Amino acid sequence: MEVKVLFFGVLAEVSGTSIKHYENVRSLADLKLKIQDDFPEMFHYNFRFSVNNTITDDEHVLKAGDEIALLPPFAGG
Amino acid sequence: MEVKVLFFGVLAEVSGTSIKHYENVRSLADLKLKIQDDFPEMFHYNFRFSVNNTITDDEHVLKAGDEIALLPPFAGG
Amino acid sequence: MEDNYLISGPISQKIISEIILRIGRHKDAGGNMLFLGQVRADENEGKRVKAIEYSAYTEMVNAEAEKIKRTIFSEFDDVKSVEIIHSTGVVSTGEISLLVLVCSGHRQQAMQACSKTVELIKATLPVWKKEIYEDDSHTWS
Amino acid sequence: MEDNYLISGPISQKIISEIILRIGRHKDAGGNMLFLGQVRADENEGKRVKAIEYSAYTEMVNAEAEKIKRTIFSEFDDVKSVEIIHSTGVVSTGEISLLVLVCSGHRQQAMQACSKTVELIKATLPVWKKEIYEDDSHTWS
Repeated sequence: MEVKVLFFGVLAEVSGTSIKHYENVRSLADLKLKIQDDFPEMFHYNFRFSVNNTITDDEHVLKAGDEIALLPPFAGG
Repeated sequence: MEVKVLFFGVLAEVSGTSIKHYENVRSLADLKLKIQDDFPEMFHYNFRFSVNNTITDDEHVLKAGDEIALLPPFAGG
Repeated sequence: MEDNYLISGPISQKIISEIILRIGRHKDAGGNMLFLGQVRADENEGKRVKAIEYSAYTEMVNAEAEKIKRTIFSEFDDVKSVEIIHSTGVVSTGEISLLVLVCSGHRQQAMQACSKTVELIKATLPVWKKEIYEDDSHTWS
Repeated sequence: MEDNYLISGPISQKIISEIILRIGRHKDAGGNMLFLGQVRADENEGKRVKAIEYSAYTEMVNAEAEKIKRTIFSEFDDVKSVEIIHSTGVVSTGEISLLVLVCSGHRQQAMQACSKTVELIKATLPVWKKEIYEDDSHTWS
């Protein structure tokens, strides 16, 4: 199963990436490890995860087609 | 000595007057009596007095050329 | 008294736009709050308001509006400017009769100061309104 | 989701005017509060901001903005409408990047609801800003 991962704000800049697909990830915790392998520098920054537009935690079980986003602290306005 | 008296809002309507000059009035209390003679119906309404743009009380001593206004409750906005 | 705070008739879209352009003059004004008071089609004892006719004591309005601005500037140190415009004469329902713009460095003071300015206007500006109903009768309020 | 809450570039005078015209649609909206957030020429470690580049997670912005509107309508029964527009992309100092308009029957709820809407935008809309300085360096905030 494949999920789509979006990188925003400073995370898009430090990773040089705004979208990446990952396979065989069962939970956010799994996905986090894979992202950490690819972009270790990203983990110097503070961020949260959303799954399909809803902020969630590491225990969240993923399903095929989920859209995950890495969200630095919001700074609108 | 003469003073100028301005009538606003509902008081202009009930008196049919917006400006009137009065002579020989030493204080607001004096003036009030004269206005009451001219426009007794006005005193069914609630209002305050200003002298030269400042709200004041009956004891206020008047001088020639003062501008007195009869101010119903404000209703701006 | 440098400003005139009263305008004859409704506050038009053109005037509102001109006032809003003034925000850009303050490069340090991050938070800007505009209040627009509109004449409501209220119902009063079964009769519907079609317009309000405002009258005002012009000189005292100008003096009191200056006083309001001084109060706001002394209480809110982040506020850059305060604009106040009130209609006189007839303003129909759906038209604007009061404009307040507060430009401030940050949003909190913009909001508090705008709110306080409107309250002071209601409490201290010598303005009166005659509500005109659809049947052309009226009441003072 | 009927609306799009994001706009590319600064919020122009023309857009602001169009939004303000919507007040007249509500004949019962006596109190109308417009917040305009402007990009400030802030100084940061001796460097002056010349623009902010906003990025956003569009889908989630739209979902969260809808949620904000539902919250406001459920908490403020006098509110008739809530409009939210946020810029994406580059907005220079002195230009507007956030607009909130709350139309309400009376002023108190207009003010409270506008203030709460802006707070919820800051807290819940997935928007990020890159501050661009006059020397073209930048920082994220």
